[in-house]
Amino acid sequence: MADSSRKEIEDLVELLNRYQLTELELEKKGVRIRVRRDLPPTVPVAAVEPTIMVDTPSPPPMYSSGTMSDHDQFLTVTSPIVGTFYRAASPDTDPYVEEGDIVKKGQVLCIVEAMKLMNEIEAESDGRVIKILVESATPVEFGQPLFLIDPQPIA
Amino acid sequence: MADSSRKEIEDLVELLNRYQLTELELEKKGVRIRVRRDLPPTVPVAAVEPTIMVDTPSPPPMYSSGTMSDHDQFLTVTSPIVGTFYRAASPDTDPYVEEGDIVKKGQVLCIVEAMKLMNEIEAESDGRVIKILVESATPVEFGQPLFLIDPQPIA
Amino acid sequence: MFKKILVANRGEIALRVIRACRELDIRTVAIHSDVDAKSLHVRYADEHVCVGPAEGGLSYRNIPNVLSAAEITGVDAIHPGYGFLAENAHFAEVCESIGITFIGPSSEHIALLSDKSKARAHMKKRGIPVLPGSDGEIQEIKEGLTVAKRLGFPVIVKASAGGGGRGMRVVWEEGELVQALESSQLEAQNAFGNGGVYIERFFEDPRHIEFQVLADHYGHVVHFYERDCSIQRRYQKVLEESPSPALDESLRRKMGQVAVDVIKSVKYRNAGTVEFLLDQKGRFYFMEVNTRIQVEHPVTEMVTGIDLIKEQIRIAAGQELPYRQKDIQLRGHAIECRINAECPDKLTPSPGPISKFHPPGGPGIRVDTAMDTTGIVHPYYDSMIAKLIAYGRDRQEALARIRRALDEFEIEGIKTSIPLHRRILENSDFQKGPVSTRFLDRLLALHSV
Amino acid sequence: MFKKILVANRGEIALRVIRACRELDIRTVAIHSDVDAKSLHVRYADEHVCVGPAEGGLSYRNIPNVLSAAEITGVDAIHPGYGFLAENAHFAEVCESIGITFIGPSSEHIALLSDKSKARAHMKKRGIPVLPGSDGEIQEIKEGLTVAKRLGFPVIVKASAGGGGRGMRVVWEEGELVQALESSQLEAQNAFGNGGVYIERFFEDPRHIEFQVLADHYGHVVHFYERDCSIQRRYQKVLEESPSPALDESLRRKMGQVAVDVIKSVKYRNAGTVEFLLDQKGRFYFMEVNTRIQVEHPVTEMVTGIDLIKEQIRIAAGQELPYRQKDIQLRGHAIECRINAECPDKLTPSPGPISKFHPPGGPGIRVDTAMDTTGIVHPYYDSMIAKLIAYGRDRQEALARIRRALDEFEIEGIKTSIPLHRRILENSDFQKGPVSTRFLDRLLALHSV
Repeated sequence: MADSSRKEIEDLVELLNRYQLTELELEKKGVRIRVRRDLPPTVPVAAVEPTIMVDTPSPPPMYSSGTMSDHDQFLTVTSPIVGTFYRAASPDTDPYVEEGDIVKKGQVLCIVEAMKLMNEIEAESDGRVIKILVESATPVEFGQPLFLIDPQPIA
Repeated sequence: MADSSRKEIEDLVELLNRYQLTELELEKKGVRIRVRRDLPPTVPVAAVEPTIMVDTPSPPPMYSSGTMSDHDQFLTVTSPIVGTFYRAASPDTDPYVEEGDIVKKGQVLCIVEAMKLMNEIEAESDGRVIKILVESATPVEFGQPLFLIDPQPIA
Repeated sequence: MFKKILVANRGEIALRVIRACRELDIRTVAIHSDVDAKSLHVRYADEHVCVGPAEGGLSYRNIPNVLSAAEITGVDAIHPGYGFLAENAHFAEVCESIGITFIGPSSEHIALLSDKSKARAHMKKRGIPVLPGSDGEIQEIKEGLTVAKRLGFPVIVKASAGGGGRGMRVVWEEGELVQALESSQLEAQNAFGNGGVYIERFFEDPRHIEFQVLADHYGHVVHFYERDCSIQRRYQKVLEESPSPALDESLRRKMGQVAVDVIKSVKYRNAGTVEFLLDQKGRFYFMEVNTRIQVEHPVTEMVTGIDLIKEQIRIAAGQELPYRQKDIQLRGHAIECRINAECPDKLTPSPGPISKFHPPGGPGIRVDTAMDTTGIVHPYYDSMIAKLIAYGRDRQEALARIRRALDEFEIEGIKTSIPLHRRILENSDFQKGPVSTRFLDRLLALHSV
Repeated sequence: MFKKILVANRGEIALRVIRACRELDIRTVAIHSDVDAKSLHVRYADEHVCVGPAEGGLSYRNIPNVLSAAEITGVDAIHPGYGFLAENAHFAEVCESIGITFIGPSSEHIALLSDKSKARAHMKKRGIPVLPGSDGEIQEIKEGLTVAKRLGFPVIVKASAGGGGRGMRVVWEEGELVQALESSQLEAQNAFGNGGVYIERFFEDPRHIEFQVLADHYGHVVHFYERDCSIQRRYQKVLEESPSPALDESLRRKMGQVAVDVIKSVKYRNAGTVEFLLDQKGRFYFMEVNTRIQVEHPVTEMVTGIDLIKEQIRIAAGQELPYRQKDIQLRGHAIECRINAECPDKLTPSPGPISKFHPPGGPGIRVDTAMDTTGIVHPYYDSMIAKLIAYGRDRQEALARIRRALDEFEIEGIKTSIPLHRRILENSDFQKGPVSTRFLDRLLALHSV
């Protein structure tokens, strides 16, 4: 799959989540993408607010930490705290993981530093790191997606 | 995904929300977007405006004087001025018309008194008086329906 | 006190009057045109009567229908608001003749003061400082020339019955005078049915300062200090404030006293506004008396704490003013932005349905509007849809508040004058203090270059 | 002055602080729980950080996450609002230790004044009139009996760490005391982790009068007169006003001086409220100091013209108070109604999405709310969704205005306390003037019969 399509799918999923849609379809230049998720009946319909006076981007959609996203087979690892994301234990050491790496449950994926404390974030299941979503040394908020993990990688 | 598509999707979602739709599809210039959401059954239907502080009934729907009502073949004669409606020229005389009467164009149907002046309201076409909508000696506002006239009475 | 009042207006001022009546426990009757049947002023009133089709001349200005509405609903009094019938001497006279109280001055006062040439002559005779100019209307071209030469150019030709800039001509040199007089007379004749004109010295950079006055039926006259209305566009006020940054305490006291003298000299009653021109050297000149409550009255209410509409009603009901001049204290600073439905660049009206309307709130903010998310801006009426008023401990705080509130004000579906107000408020000359009535034209000219 | 402030709160008070910051040209950071991602306070701030899930203990009260949010956004100061972390001495202490200004008193002040028994003892020693009662906490049942007999029944048992009525017991006769002491200690231990209790004389029909005070870092202390908060339900304030109809000028001056003395006696700084009990004979007793800005601060802002939140920020930034006591003038009267999302009869919360939200406007009306038509009332937080504040020239006008405004306030989709406020405002005892803290319970008892 071309990277551009992948990006488009991710964008559509993001919109699907943000606006709590059940289906979203985009067709252009011979490409048709349809994203669909059946919501449980209790989900409240959140109204959409334009963020007029906000000059930073809207918060990302909230996933609960490490749960299975419904729309695909990837796990999203989210930040359980507010702090600064680091891919390595120190500037001199290698990153804990790279995209494509196979990880084991309990393996450290990154550090989120908060109040001078280094908090290690561990993988909640075995799998392959599909995508690292945040640059090292970047501030992250609670619930912000950090990694996409494929729990059933094709060996 | 192009920013323009993103904007369009967001606009569609906004419309979806505003009008509480479940599905919305847009196709133009080779681009097709479909947005869908299954509403949970508890979602309130668009609120109806209660007229909290008004203790008189809402104004009647406005017809222009003597035009055809859409829903049937009757003409509505409305008051062209504000005043007091009288069915007769004086308390001692007979009403100008009764329900069921055949009237000719130009025939006086009633009087609306305003500022001590008696204003005669005339029929704008031939027909039969189907209904007299206001009691004699009642205040009427501009545009208030006074009579229903059947312009093509079965002879 | 009155039991029931008919509000002969629409929009925010109708709501304003209805609110005052509710607080005084007086029942209200709204009148409306057919397109306004669902307007907020209709919903907020106790009763309502449709008085005609959309066009104002056939509904809100339709004297027989408005008075019939008053009769069939049995009101004691009519509040005219501003605009429409507010300064119509004939309407006030008919009200008087049928025993319904017109909440405002007498018809004679309206008639006298609406003739600006006559009012000017009256005041001059009583020692009120008026703008140097002709004694009454100009009857002959020759007379005009003599007056203009005596005054020195530039001079301004004004219509006796004028308003909103119509019939006005600035004359920069002698050669232009004859044509200016003739075209001004013609325009005044067409617009007002009265071709009378007069000549005054023209000031290039004046300030527009007006004093709010209340007078009861027992000879008591109290002023409520000034409003600075120098921010104008095409003779239309855009933004007003109180107090004026151009006045010091001594000048304020002097002008206030003259305003009271003006009102006393004609034995005026109810609310009135005395307009002055203030020149760059701190000299002030009487211009005219507005015989109505004005759009910008809220800035005075914010800094004095007095509800002017309620006072109008109380005075009309024969009550005595419950305070004297010394009881009226200025506190803080207030600014009003008139929010119009218009394209901010072309300044053309922008009617249509409103899809979102979220007014600002919080400390020091007052919003007077008859709009909400279900509102429609009709093309038949004035384009002003809301007044945003900010109060602050001082001018700086009021300015900061109104800028903050403009940022919060969300109106969608139509274009508004909010960007124009932002541009004024961001200007450093305006922030510093006194600017003249030509400020806004210059700012807009600058922008369009 | 600060460049950037983190607002450690949500709802109307977060908006209130953000507005003050915007007017002072200070950038703001909102924090929010995940369910609040689209709240107005998030939209109105310059930046925002999600600090946890819905439950307040995991987000708005989550000290590590809140402080991390402050660190990653690089703020100079934190405004805690009221509730959540506003009176958490530990939080204030950590802020101090990492060099972020806590906008409020020092952690020591919070610690001292949150222990009501200690604060009481401190004030008594300095000659401040306190309620007759025990010297410090009751250690033994016997001691309690001696104190209670000396005071005479009824007495009230209170928790040192108490608040909102928890750990409180009214004891009408000797036989009930032992059980009251024991259950009060247990409840206080469970609620606050501190089982300390003390005894005071119980007044059956007191008024709750509190004085707003500001103190800068240079020893200047100014009070802003009183608020009357006697309209309470289950120890929760429902409606507040300023000035109090129960005080005359002489008593107002005396109590104000004592409030200043209280604040000076502990070298307090920033905004604080000194609460007094006023008995039927006009005697007043110190109760406690609230070390935060309070929900009802707007009524004080309306009658004094001072923006208390801005003053808090200025004081925290080390600025000197720019006025002295004589510069603070009361003008007019203000009333606040707390609009809660609740069923008016059962007084139970009524969360859910709001389908219509049309706040009132016009003269003398201020609305502080973070709600609009897209708002949702979450069950996780306080049920107060708006504060409606009315200003009038006198109490009568303020009462008329707030009744008018309540009629205009349209909220659909949830139930609110608006009908409860109407009932209070229609009551003739309340309209006449002073009522006690038991007024509302009696009114509701009457209604439910």
